[in-house]
Amino acid sequence: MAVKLVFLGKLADLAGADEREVPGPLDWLGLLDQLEAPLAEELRKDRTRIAVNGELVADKAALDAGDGDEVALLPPVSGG
Amino acid sequence: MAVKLVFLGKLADLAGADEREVPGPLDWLGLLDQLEAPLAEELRKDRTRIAVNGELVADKAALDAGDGDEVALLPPVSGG
Amino acid sequence: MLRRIELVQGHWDTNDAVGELARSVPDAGGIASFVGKVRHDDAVEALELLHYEKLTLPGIQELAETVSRRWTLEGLVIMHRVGVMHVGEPIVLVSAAAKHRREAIEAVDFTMDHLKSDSWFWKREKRADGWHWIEPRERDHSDLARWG
Amino acid sequence: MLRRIELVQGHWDTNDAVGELARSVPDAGGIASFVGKVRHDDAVEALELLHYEKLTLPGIQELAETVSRRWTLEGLVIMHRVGVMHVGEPIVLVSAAAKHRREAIEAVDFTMDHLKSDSWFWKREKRADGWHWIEPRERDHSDLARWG
Repeated sequence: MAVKLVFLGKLADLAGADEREVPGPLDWLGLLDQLEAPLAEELRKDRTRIAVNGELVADKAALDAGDGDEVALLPPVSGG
Repeated sequence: MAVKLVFLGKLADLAGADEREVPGPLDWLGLLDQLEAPLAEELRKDRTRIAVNGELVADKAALDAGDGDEVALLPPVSGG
Repeated sequence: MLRRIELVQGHWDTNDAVGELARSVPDAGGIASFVGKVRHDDAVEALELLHYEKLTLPGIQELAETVSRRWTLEGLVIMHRVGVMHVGEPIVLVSAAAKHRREAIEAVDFTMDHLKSDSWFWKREKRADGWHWIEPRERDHSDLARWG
Repeated sequence: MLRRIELVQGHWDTNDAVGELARSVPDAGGIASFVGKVRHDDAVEALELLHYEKLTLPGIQELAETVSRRWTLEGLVIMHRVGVMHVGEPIVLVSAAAKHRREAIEAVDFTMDHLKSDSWFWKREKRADGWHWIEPRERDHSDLARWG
Protein backbone atom coordinates (compact mmCIF):
# COMPACT_ATOMS: atom_id res chain seq x y z
CA MET A 1 0.00 0.00 0.00
CA ALA A 2 1.01 3.57 -0.64
CA VAL A 3 -0.49 6.93 -1.62
CA LYS A 4 -1.43 7.15 -5.29
CA LEU A 5 -0.73 10.54 -6.90
CA VAL A 6 -2.80 11.33 -10.02
CA PHE A 7 -1.56 14.09 -12.32
CA LEU A 8 -4.11 15.87 -14.48
CA GLY A 9 -3.69 18.04 -17.56
CA LYS A 10 -0.29 19.58 -18.04
CA LEU A 11 0.87 18.25 -14.66
CA ALA A 12 0.92 14.77 -16.25
CA ASP A 13 3.35 16.11 -18.85
CA LEU A 14 5.56 17.58 -16.14
CA ALA A 15 5.42 14.35 -14.12
CA GLY A 16 6.06 12.20 -17.21
CA ALA A 17 3.19 9.95 -16.14
CA ASP A 18 -0.51 10.04 -15.23
CA GLU A 19 0.06 8.39 -11.87
CA ARG A 20 2.80 7.73 -9.35
CA GLU A 21 2.92 5.93 -6.01
CA VAL A 22 4.60 7.49 -3.02
CA PRO A 23 4.93 6.25 0.56
CA GLY A 24 2.27 7.37 3.04
CA PRO A 25 1.37 9.14 5.20
CA LEU A 26 1.57 12.32 3.15
CA ASP A 27 1.10 15.92 4.26
CA TRP A 28 1.54 19.14 2.26
CA LEU A 29 5.28 19.49 2.88
CA GLY A 30 5.79 15.78 2.31
CA LEU A 31 4.00 16.03 -1.03
CA LEU A 32 6.08 18.99 -2.18
CA ASP A 33 9.17 16.99 -1.14
CA GLN A 34 8.17 14.13 -3.42
CA LEU A 35 7.82 16.33 -6.50
CA GLU A 36 10.39 17.66 -8.94
CA ALA A 37 10.83 21.46 -8.79
CA PRO A 38 8.61 22.36 -11.80
CA LEU A 39 5.76 20.21 -10.43
CA ALA A 40 6.13 21.61 -6.92
CA GLU A 41 6.06 25.12 -8.35
CA GLU A 42 2.81 24.45 -10.23
CA LEU A 43 1.29 22.86 -7.15
CA ARG A 44 2.04 25.92 -5.02
CA LYS A 45 -0.07 28.13 -7.33
CA ASP A 46 -3.44 29.10 -5.83
CA ARG A 47 -5.33 27.90 -8.89
CA THR A 48 -3.85 24.39 -8.66
CA ARG A 49 -6.17 22.30 -6.50
CA ILE A 50 -5.87 18.98 -4.72
CA ALA A 51 -8.50 16.28 -4.20
CA VAL A 52 -8.23 13.29 -1.89
CA ASN A 53 -10.37 10.35 -3.04
CA GLY A 54 -12.44 12.73 -5.18
CA GLU A 55 -13.00 15.27 -2.40
CA LEU A 56 -11.50 18.71 -3.00
CA VAL A 57 -9.16 19.88 -0.24
CA ALA A 58 -10.14 23.42 0.76
CA ASP A 59 -6.74 24.24 2.25
CA LYS A 60 -3.87 22.45 0.56
CA ALA A 61 -1.59 23.06 3.55
CA ALA A 62 -3.96 20.85 5.57
CA LEU A 63 -3.44 17.83 3.27
CA ASP A 64 -3.54 14.61 5.24
CA ALA A 65 -3.42 11.44 3.13
CA GLY A 66 -2.54 7.88 4.12
CA ASP A 67 -1.86 4.54 2.51
CA GLY A 68 -4.56 3.62 -0.01
CA ASP A 69 -5.63 7.21 -0.59
CA GLU A 70 -5.71 8.74 -4.06
CA VAL A 71 -4.38 12.30 -4.22
CA ALA A 72 -5.21 14.15 -7.45
CA LEU A 73 -3.23 17.22 -8.51
CA LEU A 74 -5.56 19.46 -10.52
CA PRO A 75 -4.33 22.38 -12.63
CA PRO A 76 -6.88 25.03 -13.71
CA VAL A 77 -9.55 23.46 -15.92
CA SER A 78 -9.82 24.55 -19.52
CA GLY A 79 -13.57 23.98 -19.48
CA GLY A 80 -15.72 21.68 -21.58
CA MET B 1 -63.57 44.61 -60.13
CA ALA B 2 -64.18 45.53 -56.53
CA VAL B 3 -62.37 45.76 -53.20
CA LYS B 4 -61.70 42.40 -51.56
CA LEU B 5 -62.14 42.38 -47.78
CA VAL B 6 -60.25 39.61 -45.94
CA PHE B 7 -61.36 38.74 -42.40
CA LEU B 8 -58.81 37.18 -40.09
CA GLY B 9 -59.23 35.28 -36.83
CA LYS B 10 -62.48 35.88 -34.97
CA LEU B 11 -63.48 38.57 -37.49
CA ALA B 12 -64.07 35.76 -40.01
CA ASP B 13 -66.52 34.21 -37.54
CA LEU B 14 -68.32 37.54 -37.14
CA ALA B 15 -68.39 38.08 -40.91
CA GLY B 16 -69.52 34.51 -41.57
CA ALA B 17 -66.86 34.20 -44.28
CA ASP B 18 -63.11 34.61 -44.83
CA GLU B 19 -63.59 37.09 -47.65
CA ARG B 20 -66.17 39.47 -49.10
CA GLU B 21 -66.22 41.81 -52.09
CA VAL B 22 -67.47 45.35 -51.75
CA PRO B 23 -67.62 48.17 -54.32
CA GLY B 24 -64.68 50.57 -54.50
CA PRO B 25 -63.40 53.10 -53.83
CA LEU B 26 -63.38 52.52 -50.10
CA ASP B 27 -62.38 54.88 -47.30
CA TRP B 28 -62.63 54.42 -43.52
CA LEU B 29 -66.24 55.57 -43.16
CA GLY B 30 -67.24 53.65 -46.28
CA LEU B 31 -65.69 50.50 -44.82
CA LEU B 32 -67.53 50.88 -41.49
CA ASP B 33 -70.72 51.42 -43.51
CA GLN B 34 -70.24 48.08 -45.28
CA LEU B 35 -69.90 46.10 -42.06
CA GLU B 36 -72.48 44.73 -39.65
CA ALA B 37 -72.47 46.41 -36.25
CA PRO B 38 -70.43 43.75 -34.35
CA LEU B 39 -67.73 43.79 -37.05
CA ALA B 40 -67.64 47.59 -37.19
CA GLU B 41 -67.30 47.67 -33.41
CA GLU B 42 -64.30 45.29 -33.50
CA LEU B 43 -62.74 47.29 -36.31
CA ARG B 44 -62.94 50.52 -34.33
CA LYS B 45 -60.80 49.06 -31.53
CA ASP B 46 -57.23 50.39 -31.50
CA ARG B 47 -55.77 46.88 -31.49
CA THR B 48 -57.60 45.89 -34.67
CA ARG B 49 -55.35 46.74 -37.63
CA ILE B 50 -55.91 47.09 -41.36
CA ALA B 51 -53.57 46.16 -44.21
CA VAL B 52 -53.98 47.11 -47.86
CA ASN B 53 -52.31 44.64 -50.23
CA GLY B 54 -50.16 43.37 -47.36
CA GLU B 55 -49.04 46.83 -46.20
CA LEU B 56 -50.20 47.84 -42.72
CA VAL B 57 -52.15 51.09 -42.59
CA ALA B 58 -50.69 53.31 -39.84
CA ASP B 59 -53.86 55.41 -39.46
CA LYS B 60 -57.04 53.51 -40.19
CA ALA B 61 -58.98 56.76 -40.70
CA ALA B 62 -56.73 57.42 -43.71
CA LEU B 63 -57.77 54.19 -45.47
CA ASP B 64 -57.86 54.68 -49.21
CA ALA B 65 -58.55 51.52 -51.24
CA GLY B 66 -59.73 51.13 -54.82
CA ASP B 67 -60.95 48.43 -57.15
CA GLY B 68 -58.61 45.43 -57.16
CA ASP B 69 -57.15 46.19 -53.73
CA GLU B 70 -57.19 43.63 -50.94
CA VAL B 71 -58.10 45.07 -47.54
CA ALA B 72 -57.34 42.76 -44.60
CA LEU B 73 -59.02 43.25 -41.22
CA LEU B 74 -56.62 42.04 -38.53
CA PRO B 75 -57.67 41.42 -34.93
CA PRO B 76 -54.94 41.18 -32.25
CA VAL B 77 -52.66 38.23 -32.98
CA SER B 78 -52.56 35.35 -30.54
CA GLY B 79 -48.90 34.70 -31.32
CA GLY B 80 -47.18 31.63 -32.71
CA MET C 1 -25.58 32.67 -44.38
CA LEU C 2 -27.88 29.71 -44.79
CA ARG C 3 -31.48 30.67 -44.15
CA ARG C 4 -34.59 28.52 -44.21
CA ILE C 5 -37.88 30.23 -43.36
CA GLU C 6 -41.02 28.18 -43.88
CA LEU C 7 -44.65 27.81 -42.97
CA VAL C 8 -45.35 24.08 -42.70
CA GLN C 9 -48.76 22.62 -43.52
CA GLY C 10 -48.51 19.09 -42.07
CA HIS C 11 -46.55 17.17 -39.46
CA TRP C 12 -42.80 17.43 -39.92
CA ASP C 13 -39.63 16.08 -38.33
CA THR C 14 -37.84 18.87 -36.49
CA ASN C 15 -34.79 16.68 -35.91
CA ASP C 16 -34.35 16.23 -39.64
CA ALA C 17 -34.35 19.99 -40.09
CA VAL C 18 -31.76 20.51 -37.32
CA GLY C 19 -29.60 17.72 -38.75
CA GLU C 20 -29.76 19.26 -42.20
CA LEU C 21 -28.72 22.64 -40.80
CA ALA C 22 -25.79 21.03 -38.96
CA ARG C 23 -24.60 19.34 -42.15
CA SER C 24 -24.98 22.55 -44.16
CA VAL C 25 -22.82 24.69 -41.87
CA PRO C 26 -19.97 22.39 -40.82
CA ASP C 27 -17.90 25.37 -39.61
CA ALA C 28 -20.40 26.49 -36.99
CA GLY C 29 -19.09 25.81 -33.50
CA GLY C 30 -22.54 25.64 -31.98
CA ILE C 31 -26.17 25.08 -32.84
CA ALA C 32 -28.93 26.20 -30.50
CA SER C 33 -32.46 25.00 -31.14
CA PHE C 34 -35.91 25.29 -29.69
CA VAL C 35 -38.88 23.11 -30.55
CA GLY C 36 -42.32 24.13 -29.31
CA LYS C 37 -45.00 21.45 -29.25
CA VAL C 38 -48.74 21.31 -28.69
CA ARG C 39 -49.07 20.77 -24.96
CA HIS C 40 -51.33 18.17 -23.49
CA ASP C 41 -54.54 19.69 -22.14
CA ASP C 42 -57.47 17.48 -21.20
CA ALA C 43 -59.99 20.05 -22.41
CA VAL C 44 -58.39 20.75 -25.79
CA GLU C 45 -59.03 18.39 -28.70
CA ALA C 46 -57.15 20.31 -31.37
CA LEU C 47 -55.38 23.58 -32.07
CA GLU C 48 -55.60 25.62 -35.26
CA LEU C 49 -53.20 28.32 -36.31
CA LEU C 50 -54.40 30.63 -39.06
CA HIS C 51 -52.14 32.90 -41.02
CA TYR C 52 -52.53 35.66 -43.62
CA GLU C 53 -50.49 34.98 -46.69
CA LYS C 54 -49.61 38.61 -47.39
CA LEU C 55 -48.28 39.25 -43.87
CA THR C 56 -47.31 36.13 -41.94
CA LEU C 57 -44.38 34.69 -43.90
CA PRO C 58 -43.10 38.15 -44.95
CA GLY C 59 -43.20 39.14 -41.27
CA ILE C 60 -41.12 36.11 -40.26
CA GLN C 61 -38.67 36.81 -43.08
CA GLU C 62 -38.30 40.34 -41.74
CA LEU C 63 -37.71 38.93 -38.23
CA ALA C 64 -35.00 36.69 -39.68
CA GLU C 65 -33.38 39.80 -41.23
CA THR C 66 -33.40 41.53 -37.85
CA VAL C 67 -31.89 38.49 -36.15
CA SER C 68 -29.19 38.20 -38.83
CA ARG C 69 -28.22 41.83 -38.35
CA ARG C 70 -28.14 41.56 -34.55
CA TRP C 71 -26.13 38.34 -34.25
CA THR C 72 -23.41 36.83 -36.41
CA LEU C 73 -24.88 33.54 -37.53
CA GLU C 74 -23.82 30.86 -39.97
CA GLY C 75 -27.35 29.55 -40.38
CA LEU C 76 -30.90 30.22 -39.22
CA VAL C 77 -33.94 27.97 -39.54
CA ILE C 78 -37.44 29.16 -38.65
CA MET C 79 -40.22 26.68 -39.42
CA HIS C 80 -43.73 27.34 -38.17
CA ARG C 81 -46.67 25.03 -38.47
CA VAL C 82 -50.05 26.33 -39.68
CA GLY C 83 -53.45 24.62 -39.85
CA VAL C 84 -54.98 22.10 -37.47
CA MET C 85 -52.65 20.21 -35.14
CA HIS C 86 -52.87 17.85 -32.17
CA VAL C 87 -51.12 17.25 -28.87
CA GLY C 88 -47.43 16.40 -29.13
CA GLU C 89 -47.00 17.75 -32.65
CA PRO C 90 -44.35 20.41 -33.23
CA ILE C 91 -45.65 23.97 -33.74
CA VAL C 92 -42.38 25.76 -34.19
CA LEU C 93 -38.67 25.11 -34.70
CA VAL C 94 -36.02 27.78 -34.41
CA SER C 95 -32.43 26.71 -34.89
CA ALA C 96 -29.39 29.00 -35.10
CA ALA C 97 -25.85 28.00 -35.97
CA ALA C 98 -22.97 30.28 -35.03
CA LYS C 99 -19.27 30.30 -34.33
CA HIS C 100 -19.98 31.30 -30.74
CA ARG C 101 -22.38 29.75 -28.28
CA ARG C 102 -23.90 32.95 -26.91
CA GLU C 103 -24.85 34.25 -30.35
CA ALA C 104 -26.68 31.04 -31.23
CA ILE C 105 -28.57 30.81 -27.92
CA GLU C 106 -29.55 34.49 -27.83
CA ALA C 107 -30.68 34.44 -31.46
CA VAL C 108 -33.03 31.52 -30.74
CA ASP C 109 -34.34 33.16 -27.55
CA PHE C 110 -35.00 36.48 -29.34
CA THR C 111 -36.63 34.80 -32.34
CA MET C 112 -38.95 32.74 -30.13
CA ASP C 113 -40.01 35.77 -28.07
CA HIS C 114 -40.87 37.67 -31.25
CA LEU C 115 -42.59 34.74 -32.95
CA LYS C 116 -44.75 34.13 -29.88
CA SER C 117 -45.90 37.70 -29.38
CA ASP C 118 -45.36 39.59 -32.53
CA SER C 119 -46.11 37.42 -35.55
CA TRP C 120 -49.26 37.27 -37.64
CA PHE C 121 -50.95 34.15 -36.32
CA TRP C 122 -54.45 33.69 -35.00
CA LYS C 123 -54.95 30.67 -32.81
CA ARG C 124 -58.04 28.78 -31.80
CA GLU C 125 -58.65 25.71 -29.68
CA LYS C 126 -61.27 23.06 -30.19
CA ARG C 127 -63.01 22.15 -26.96
CA ALA C 128 -66.04 19.94 -26.34
CA ASP C 129 -68.33 22.91 -27.12
CA GLY C 130 -66.56 24.00 -30.28
CA TRP C 131 -63.74 26.33 -31.37
CA HIS C 132 -62.49 29.21 -29.18
CA TRP C 133 -60.16 32.02 -30.23
CA ILE C 134 -57.09 32.53 -28.04
CA GLU C 135 -56.37 36.05 -26.84
CA PRO C 136 -52.78 37.31 -26.61
CA ARG C 137 -51.04 36.58 -23.30
CA GLU C 138 -49.53 39.34 -21.15
CA ARG C 139 -46.49 37.12 -20.59
CA ASP C 140 -45.62 37.27 -24.27
CA HIS C 141 -45.37 41.04 -24.14
CA SER C 142 -43.13 41.05 -21.08
CA ASP C 143 -40.90 38.50 -22.86
CA LEU C 144 -40.56 40.94 -25.74
CA ALA C 145 -39.67 43.84 -23.47
CA ARG C 146 -36.49 41.97 -22.45
CA TRP C 147 -34.87 42.87 -25.75
CA GLY C 148 -35.17 46.68 -25.38
CA MET D 1 -37.92 14.04 -14.18
CA LEU D 2 -35.99 12.22 -16.89
CA ARG D 3 -32.27 12.73 -16.55
CA ARG D 4 -29.44 11.47 -18.73
CA ILE D 5 -25.91 12.54 -17.79
CA GLU D 6 -23.08 10.88 -19.69
CA LEU D 7 -19.47 11.13 -20.68
CA VAL D 8 -19.20 9.83 -24.24
CA GLN D 9 -16.05 8.12 -25.50
CA GLY D 10 -16.61 8.07 -29.27
CA HIS D 11 -18.59 9.90 -31.93
CA TRP D 12 -22.32 10.03 -31.22
CA ASP D 13 -25.51 11.29 -32.85
CA THR D 14 -26.79 14.29 -30.90
CA ASN D 15 -30.04 14.31 -32.88
CA ASP D 16 -30.81 10.78 -31.74
CA ALA D 17 -30.40 11.86 -28.14
CA VAL D 18 -32.69 14.90 -28.59
CA GLY D 19 -35.27 12.76 -30.39
CA GLU D 20 -35.18 10.20 -27.58
CA LEU D 21 -35.70 12.94 -25.00
CA ALA D 22 -38.66 14.32 -27.00
CA ARG D 23 -40.28 10.88 -27.13
CA SER D 24 -39.67 10.29 -23.43
CA VAL D 25 -41.40 13.48 -22.25
CA PRO D 26 -44.41 13.85 -24.55
CA ASP D 27 -46.01 16.39 -22.19
CA ALA D 28 -43.19 18.92 -22.42
CA GLY D 29 -44.30 21.98 -24.37
CA GLY D 30 -40.79 22.90 -25.40
CA ILE D 31 -37.34 21.45 -25.83
CA ALA D 32 -34.29 23.69 -25.98
CA SER D 33 -30.98 22.23 -27.09
CA PHE D 34 -27.43 23.25 -27.67
CA VAL D 35 -24.80 21.26 -29.54
CA GLY D 36 -21.18 22.40 -29.39
CA LYS D 37 -18.87 21.06 -32.05
CA VAL D 38 -15.13 21.09 -32.71
CA ARG D 39 -14.61 24.22 -34.77
CA HIS D 40 -12.58 24.26 -37.91
CA ASP D 41 -9.13 25.73 -37.34
CA ASP D 42 -6.42 25.37 -39.98
CA ALA D 43 -3.71 24.99 -37.36
CA VAL D 44 -5.46 22.38 -35.20
CA GLU D 45 -5.35 18.71 -36.22
CA ALA D 46 -7.16 17.28 -33.22
CA LEU D 47 -8.55 18.13 -29.82
CA GLU D 48 -8.31 16.04 -26.69
CA LEU D 49 -10.46 16.42 -23.61
CA LEU D 50 -9.18 14.71 -20.48
CA HIS D 51 -11.29 14.08 -17.42
CA TYR D 52 -10.76 12.76 -13.90
CA GLU D 53 -13.08 9.92 -13.11
CA LYS D 54 -13.58 10.83 -9.45
CA LEU D 55 -14.55 14.45 -10.20
CA THR D 56 -15.76 15.09 -13.74
CA LEU D 57 -18.96 13.07 -14.02
CA PRO D 58 -19.90 13.62 -10.34
CA GLY D 59 -19.42 17.37 -10.94
CA ILE D 60 -21.76 17.33 -13.95
CA GLN D 61 -24.32 15.32 -11.97
CA GLU D 62 -24.16 17.98 -9.27
CA LEU D 63 -24.65 20.67 -11.93
CA ALA D 64 -27.71 18.79 -13.18
CA GLU D 65 -29.05 18.81 -9.58
CA THR D 66 -28.58 22.57 -9.38
CA VAL D 67 -30.31 23.08 -12.72
CA SER D 68 -33.22 20.85 -11.69
CA ARG D 69 -33.71 22.84 -8.49
CA ARG D 70 -33.55 26.21 -10.28
CA TRP D 71 -35.90 25.43 -13.18
CA THR D 72 -38.93 23.19 -13.46
CA LEU D 73 -37.96 20.68 -16.12
CA GLU D 74 -39.51 17.52 -17.50
CA GLY D 75 -36.20 16.22 -18.77
CA LEU D 76 -32.52 17.12 -18.92
CA VAL D 77 -29.80 15.59 -21.07
CA ILE D 78 -26.13 16.45 -20.64
CA MET D 79 -23.73 14.46 -22.78
CA HIS D 80 -20.08 15.43 -22.97
CA ARG D 81 -17.47 13.90 -25.19
CA VAL D 82 -14.06 12.93 -23.78
CA GLY D 83 -10.93 11.70 -25.54
CA VAL D 84 -9.52 12.68 -28.92
CA MET D 85 -11.89 14.32 -31.42
CA HIS D 86 -11.73 16.05 -34.78
CA VAL D 87 -13.28 19.02 -36.54
CA GLY D 88 -17.06 18.89 -36.90
CA GLU D 89 -17.59 16.27 -34.20
CA PRO D 90 -19.92 17.12 -31.33
CA ILE D 91 -18.25 17.91 -28.00
CA VAL D 92 -21.31 18.59 -25.92
CA LEU D 93 -25.09 18.30 -26.01
CA VAL D 94 -27.39 19.94 -23.49
CA SER D 95 -31.10 19.50 -24.00
CA ALA D 96 -33.85 20.57 -21.59
CA ALA D 97 -37.55 19.79 -21.88
CA ALA D 98 -40.06 21.90 -19.96
CA LYS D 99 -43.66 22.98 -19.95
CA HIS D 100 -42.56 26.57 -20.54
CA ARG D 101 -40.18 27.91 -23.14
CA ARG D 102 -38.19 30.25 -20.91
CA GLU D 103 -37.37 27.51 -18.40
CA ALA D 104 -35.99 25.22 -21.11
CA ILE D 105 -33.90 27.92 -22.80
CA GLU D 106 -32.49 29.35 -19.56
CA ALA D 107 -31.66 25.90 -18.22
CA VAL D 108 -29.62 25.13 -21.36
CA ASP D 109 -27.90 28.51 -21.26
CA PHE D 110 -26.98 28.11 -17.56
CA THR D 111 -25.80 24.54 -18.01
CA MET D 112 -23.57 25.46 -20.96
CA ASP D 113 -22.00 28.41 -19.12
CA HIS D 114 -21.16 26.17 -16.17
CA LEU D 115 -19.94 23.26 -18.28
CA LYS D 116 -17.65 25.56 -20.25
CA SER D 117 -16.05 27.31 -17.31
CA ASP D 118 -16.57 25.24 -14.26
CA SER D 119 -16.31 21.55 -15.06
CA TRP D 120 -13.36 19.23 -14.62
CA PHE D 121 -11.98 18.98 -18.12
CA TRP D 122 -8.49 19.61 -19.36
CA LYS D 123 -8.18 20.34 -23.04
CA ARG D 124 -5.28 20.16 -25.43
CA GLU D 125 -4.88 20.79 -29.13
CA LYS D 126 -2.66 18.96 -31.55
CA ARG D 127 -0.81 21.34 -33.83
CA ALA D 128 1.95 20.68 -36.36
CA ASP D 129 4.53 20.89 -33.53
CA GLY D 130 2.67 18.64 -31.08
CA TRP D 131 0.10 18.90 -28.30
CA HIS D 132 -0.63 22.17 -26.46
CA TRP D 133 -2.67 22.63 -23.28
CA ILE D 134 -5.47 25.17 -23.48
CA GLU D 135 -5.69 27.74 -20.68
CA PRO D 136 -9.08 28.86 -19.35
CA ARG D 137 -10.64 31.79 -21.23
CA GLU D 138 -11.63 35.01 -19.44
CA ARG D 139 -14.88 35.01 -21.44
CA ASP D 140 -15.98 31.81 -19.73
CA HIS D 141 -15.77 33.46 -16.33
CA SER D 142 -17.76 36.51 -17.38
CA ASP D 143 -20.41 34.15 -18.81
CA LEU D 144 -20.66 32.53 -15.40
CA ALA D 145 -21.03 35.85 -13.60
CA ARG D 146 -24.33 36.42 -15.46
CA TRP D 147 -26.07 33.95 -13.15
CA GLY D 148 -25.27 35.77 -9.89
